Amino acid sequence: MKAITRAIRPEQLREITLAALIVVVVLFFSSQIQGYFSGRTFNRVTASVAIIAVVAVGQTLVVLTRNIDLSVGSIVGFSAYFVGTQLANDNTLSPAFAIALAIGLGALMGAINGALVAYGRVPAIIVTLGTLAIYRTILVDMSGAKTVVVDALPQWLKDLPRTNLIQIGELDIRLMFGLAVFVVLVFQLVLVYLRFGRRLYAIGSNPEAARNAGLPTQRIVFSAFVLCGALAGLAGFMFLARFGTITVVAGQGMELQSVAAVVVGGVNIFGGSGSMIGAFLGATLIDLLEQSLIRWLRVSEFWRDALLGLLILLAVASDAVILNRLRRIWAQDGVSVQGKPVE
Amino acid sequence: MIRLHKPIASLIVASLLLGACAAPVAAPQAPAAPAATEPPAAPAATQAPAAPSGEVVKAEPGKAVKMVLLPKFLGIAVFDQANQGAQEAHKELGNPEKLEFLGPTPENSVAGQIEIVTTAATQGVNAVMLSNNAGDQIVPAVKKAVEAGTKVVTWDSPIPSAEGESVFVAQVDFNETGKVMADMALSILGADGGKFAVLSASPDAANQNAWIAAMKEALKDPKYAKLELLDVVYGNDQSEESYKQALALVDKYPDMELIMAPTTVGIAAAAKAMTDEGLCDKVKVSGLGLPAEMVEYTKSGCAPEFALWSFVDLGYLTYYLTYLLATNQIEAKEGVKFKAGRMGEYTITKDPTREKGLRVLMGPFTVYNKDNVDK
Amino acid sequence: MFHLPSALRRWETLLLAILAVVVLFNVTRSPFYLRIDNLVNVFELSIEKIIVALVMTFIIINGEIDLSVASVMGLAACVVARLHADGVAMPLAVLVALTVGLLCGAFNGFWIAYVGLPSLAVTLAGLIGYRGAARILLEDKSIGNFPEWFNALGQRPLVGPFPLALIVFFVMLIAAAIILQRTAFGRYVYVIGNNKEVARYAGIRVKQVKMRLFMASGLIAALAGVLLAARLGAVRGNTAEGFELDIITMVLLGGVSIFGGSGTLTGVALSILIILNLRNGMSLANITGNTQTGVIGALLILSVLVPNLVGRLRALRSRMRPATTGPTPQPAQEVEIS
Amino acid sequence: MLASPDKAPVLEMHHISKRFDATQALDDVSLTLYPGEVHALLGENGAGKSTLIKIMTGIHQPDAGEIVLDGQPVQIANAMQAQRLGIAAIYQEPMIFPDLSVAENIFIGHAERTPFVNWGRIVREAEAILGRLDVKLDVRMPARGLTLAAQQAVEIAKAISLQVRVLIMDEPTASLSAHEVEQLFRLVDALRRQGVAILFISHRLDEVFAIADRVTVFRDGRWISTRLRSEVTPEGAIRDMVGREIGDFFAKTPAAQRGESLLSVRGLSKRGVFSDISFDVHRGEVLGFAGLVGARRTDVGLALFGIEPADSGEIVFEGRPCTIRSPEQAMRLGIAYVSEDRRQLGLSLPQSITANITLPLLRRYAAAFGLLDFKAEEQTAERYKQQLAIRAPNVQVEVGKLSGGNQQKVMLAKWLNTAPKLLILDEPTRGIDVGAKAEVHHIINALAQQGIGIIMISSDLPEVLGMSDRVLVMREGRQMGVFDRAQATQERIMAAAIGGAIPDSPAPRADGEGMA
Repeated sequence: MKAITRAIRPEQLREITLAALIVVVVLFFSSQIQGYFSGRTFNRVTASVAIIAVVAVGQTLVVLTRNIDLSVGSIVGFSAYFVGTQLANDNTLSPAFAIALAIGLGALMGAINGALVAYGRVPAIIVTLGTLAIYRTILVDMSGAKTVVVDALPQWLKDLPRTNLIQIGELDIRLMFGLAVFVVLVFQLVLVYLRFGRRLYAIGSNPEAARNAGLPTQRIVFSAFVLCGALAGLAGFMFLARFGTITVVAGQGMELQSVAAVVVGGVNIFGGSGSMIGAFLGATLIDLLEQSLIRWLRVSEFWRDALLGLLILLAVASDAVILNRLRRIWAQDGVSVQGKPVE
Repeated sequence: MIRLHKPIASLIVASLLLGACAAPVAAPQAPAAPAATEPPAAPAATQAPAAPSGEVVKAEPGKAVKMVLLPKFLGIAVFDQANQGAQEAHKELGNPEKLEFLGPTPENSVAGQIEIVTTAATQGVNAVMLSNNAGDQIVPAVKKAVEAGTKVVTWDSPIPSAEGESVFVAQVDFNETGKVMADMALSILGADGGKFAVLSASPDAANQNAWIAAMKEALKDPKYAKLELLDVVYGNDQSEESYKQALALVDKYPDMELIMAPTTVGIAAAAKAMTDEGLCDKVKVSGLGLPAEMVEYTKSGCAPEFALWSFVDLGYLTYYLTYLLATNQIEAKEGVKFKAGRMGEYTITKDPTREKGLRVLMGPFTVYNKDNVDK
Repeated sequence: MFHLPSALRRWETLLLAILAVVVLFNVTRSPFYLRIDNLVNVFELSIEKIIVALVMTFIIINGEIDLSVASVMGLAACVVARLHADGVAMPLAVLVALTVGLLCGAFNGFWIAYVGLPSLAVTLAGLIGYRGAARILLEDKSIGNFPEWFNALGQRPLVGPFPLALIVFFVMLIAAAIILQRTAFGRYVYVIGNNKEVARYAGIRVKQVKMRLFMASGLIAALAGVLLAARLGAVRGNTAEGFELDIITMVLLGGVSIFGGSGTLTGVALSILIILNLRNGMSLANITGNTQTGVIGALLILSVLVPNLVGRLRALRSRMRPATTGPTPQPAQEVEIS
Repeated sequence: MLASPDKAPVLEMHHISKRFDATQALDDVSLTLYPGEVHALLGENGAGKSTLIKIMTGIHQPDAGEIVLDGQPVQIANAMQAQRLGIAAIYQEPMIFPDLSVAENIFIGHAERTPFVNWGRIVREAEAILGRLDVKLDVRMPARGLTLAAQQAVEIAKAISLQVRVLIMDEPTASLSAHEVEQLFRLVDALRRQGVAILFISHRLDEVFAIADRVTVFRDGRWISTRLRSEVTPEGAIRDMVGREIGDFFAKTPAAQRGESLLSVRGLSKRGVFSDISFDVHRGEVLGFAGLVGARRTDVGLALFGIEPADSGEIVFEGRPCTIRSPEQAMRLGIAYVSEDRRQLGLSLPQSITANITLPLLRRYAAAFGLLDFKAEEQTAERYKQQLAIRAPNVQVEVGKLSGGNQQKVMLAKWLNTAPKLLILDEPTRGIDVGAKAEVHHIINALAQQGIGIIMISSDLPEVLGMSDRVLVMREGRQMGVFDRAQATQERIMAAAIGGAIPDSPAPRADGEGMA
């Protein structure tokens, strides 16, 4: 026990718990749904989780600093719609430009959020509750209720969602999923190995100490929001590619989905702890549950949400309970976290 | 001011119409409908009884009536098209007041519609044209508005109990919708029939529920004996959920061959999902869709057939009817006939799909396929 | 150099000023605004939300959040409708619905107070789960045809021009103000919201207080749901969907700190008045849809941003002038008095 | 060792003034620091020490005056710049990041010249620095759960890692036990030899005299005196600080005779925390709890107050056996616990003095319909304000705005108001100034004379010795012995606390409760 507890850090423990929960869910539904344990289920979940995973990564950056971004859904919609319109008007625009446009737009909206939070000193929940409405309003006004239609989009974009990165037997690794995983891994590395990443934790962990330690807290919080916006913008582009038909309601509700992913993923909602891998696993777990429930013939359509709510609660609870239990074992194992001066 | 004269005016109109004979429901001409189905003949049971007058009322233009066009929510193409049509009629009729196009946000539709109806009554608006998204929950607000002298005409989606509503302008006959969906299913699946599932909007969408019910009813006809309806699922009119649900249907029912989505969001998402997963050869998509959104999939053969009506015309017709009602040129009574500008003559009849309530039937469907989808 | 009296720096004063502007705007812009039926409508159209906003104020001051209120409202309405459709007497149906709400609140409270899970996570699950339960009850149906007396409660004036829900709201507003400002429980709510360890070390039953708050939240949300059912005369599975963000917006604009420990009901009452009158004014000016929510969103941000900027501007100015002149607003750092 | 005037000063503060609202926090004060000196800064809370520190570290800007570093006038705009200039501070409330590892806590903000984190280097260097400090910590573990002493060690390590030229130590010893203080002083000595200028702030005069080269006294935001240590006596320093003479503190009137037993504890244990604790407290008696930080004395207090109940053992209170599972239960019995951590556990800072004092018994102030009787609350608060000489404009002032000493008095008032029979005081004078400390000691004395039994947990050895009738010593969750006043000497208690052999004259007497 001692060896294990020494080898594993608490964050990792959380990720292991989540992974275990995912395995349990898969095993359970394998016994319930015919043909569930197959590459197809993998393909379905991975294809579907890609977008929300990217949003959740951005949300994690912000939540780590003891803030929240409720405007991500509106940013996703805005960027999907705006980029869609540009591409529909001019099919010759390059993919790189389209992606850069999506990310840039998102970053701009994130920068507005960030400036208001970091420099305007307005609580994040107030700022982003406001911009949630404002960005959507601008989108609705700008759009004139027009829809982006698939037919008008360039072929490469239409092909994007079905493009495989690699195929391993039955398992398709879609390009978009690959992109999402890449984003998750990059930002996981950022969190662990970049000064910026560690400072996010520091600020969320103890904002006053961060200021006293001379960290440029305002700039870091601002950057977190910009990155969160940029990632939401990227997710908007992925949204456009995946759904093609974009109306002004695109992305609605993603703010709560991303918060749910982050919370289930074990990121402390009060900042300071959590990881990208955790948020990704959280998003995956929720999507897996959803996908499994809608395929489970035993429950009717109308039972789905009730069960989903309950299962999310159980996921959060079991995570907390398991973690607490292990912490206690840890403490009793005498892996001391006390600073005892030694003669 | 117009309100003051209402009782007198209605008396005059009523006496004019007195003693007239009923005419069968006019089959209105669908403008430039490339492939119209047969004009929906009203079922025998609902044949309009004798109306007091056969005279077709032609709108007297230039009257000042404050009118509000109230869609389910703002920001959606079809409702803007309806607004286009209404504005067109508004200009034609030379109403000196402004035609307001007001609506709630999608996530606050029910409360928003109630608020707008209530406010309209307060403002002394003469008529509200409502695409009801609140089911019977709107009834108290509508009743209060009527008490305050505001006429409420519904279009696209009626008030189920018809309480407070003058007339419902039906885009198509709701029973017909069910039949058209069954027909399209048969046409796509072929004479051997097959299994299919419905991907609807939300469980609260009154239109969709009515259409699905009508389709289930239609399926009892021996003609459709080989069609089997597997399931009804809901995508809540969101791309993500509809997309997920469409794929889940494929996984759940390996022998399913068709997804019928009576919602523009659902059908586009389902078609996209089938295309992305390379399932188009196995599973077809049909339902109600916007041609512009469906071109891609109809041409690729993924959604070989789908149907819709013109929302521009729906707005146009609704405006004409409402204008006539609000200016007391006609009364909301069974058998009343009127001319709706370029669209021709229409008659107010009993609504056969609801217990109570009157309707004006626009119709017909346009069924789109690869030949007409991009025209 | 302008000198704001310290009262002007208080949040409530700011809100009062905003309210005055909104009312003035409405009065000058719309002849219908001051009509009594319109003024009643101002409240009536959002009455259920503002009832729940009162209890949400307690929850947020306590340092928690309840995202599940709208779903509980919907669930309670669905319970009433379902039971009514199944032939249960209406009063009994209402009683059951209230009990269900109480149980939902207790369920939330259990995980939050006794297991120690974050309320955001628990009530986010509740938001999904209770809505799901409502769906199970009504599926794709819409149930109405309530007894006339029940509909009348929601739709007809009870006293003067005021319907029942409005009276319930004012009674609850007064009760809430008294409980929060004048009772031990109210003080506990603040102390726990500020620092729950301090409360625990003072022998306050923190878990019990939290549990009671969430139970009250469930119960009152259920009451609001029943009132909503009466006002609308029909219930569907999506009844009250999405109300939670409006409710939270009202509380936050009222100056209640999202981190708990501070805020007043006066502020929340003013914020409710602002939002409702602003909405009404915009509706009367034919501004609807997203523009309305956008304006309220902007107001929410500006109401915090502007005082912040003014404060910093003043700080900056005074820093640039020589020392010992006028007082500078420096609330951020503690000042020792001894 | 004395600061030599021949050396050029490293930092000079000239005629600094700073005002907050109505309070003139600093009024034309000057201070000069030379390399290689330990400069003690004395003053009661509110004398302006904290403000001066915040100006030196760039958190506040002075309204007037000049800061000169190495002969060059400088503006210290923010904390980052202060660090760059080589000025760092260790605050009395350690500023740690609970979610970051110990190593990162040491290096955050300054270690990386590149945007990348070199984990290997950070861990190695952190271990090296802590090694030099003789502190054993797993530097890869998150800092959450570290004791105050360990946190302090991390802070010091951080300052060392900064290679500072001016190090401000704001009560670094407040949470350290005597043994740890010695270690710290060795370190301060080392820093001094390296030429670091150290501004040392402490309320413990004995420490100041043990380590300082020069002593500056502030009072009420004004500079009073700066003298060489050899030229200043404790009495003189105190006179400068408080502006008056203070009688002998640390002097409890011994209990005339031991009252009847109030609390009797046998074999109290909590798994993994403490085990087999047995003692008695009599009415009118002060039982001191001594030991190093981390000896688990506070945990025993928390167990008796029901915050973290014990797993096993017997508690007999007023002759009746009882179990204490919650603070309410403890309060009903008549037990009160005054926490060591005023800001985190003791006081609701944004609430008024009144609200804090009445909090535990708030329901008693409910009149008709459960409405609080504000007038009665205020009367209570006024009474304690006078009795305990709480210095505040009125009782509606936010507690967060009071000085440490006055906050401590509010805490005492809060618990005295519950009319306790047993009062557990955890570090009752930590971080409060001499004047207030003496007042607190007088209060404790008076309470004991009223017949209240008192458990006083303290790391301040002179305080324990001066105030206790008997002293219980703990070490790592175990009871090392109970000493009568007469036998309790600094050496013997230290020996017990660190686990060495206890000097045997006079012979330790097993005290009824026995030794562990």
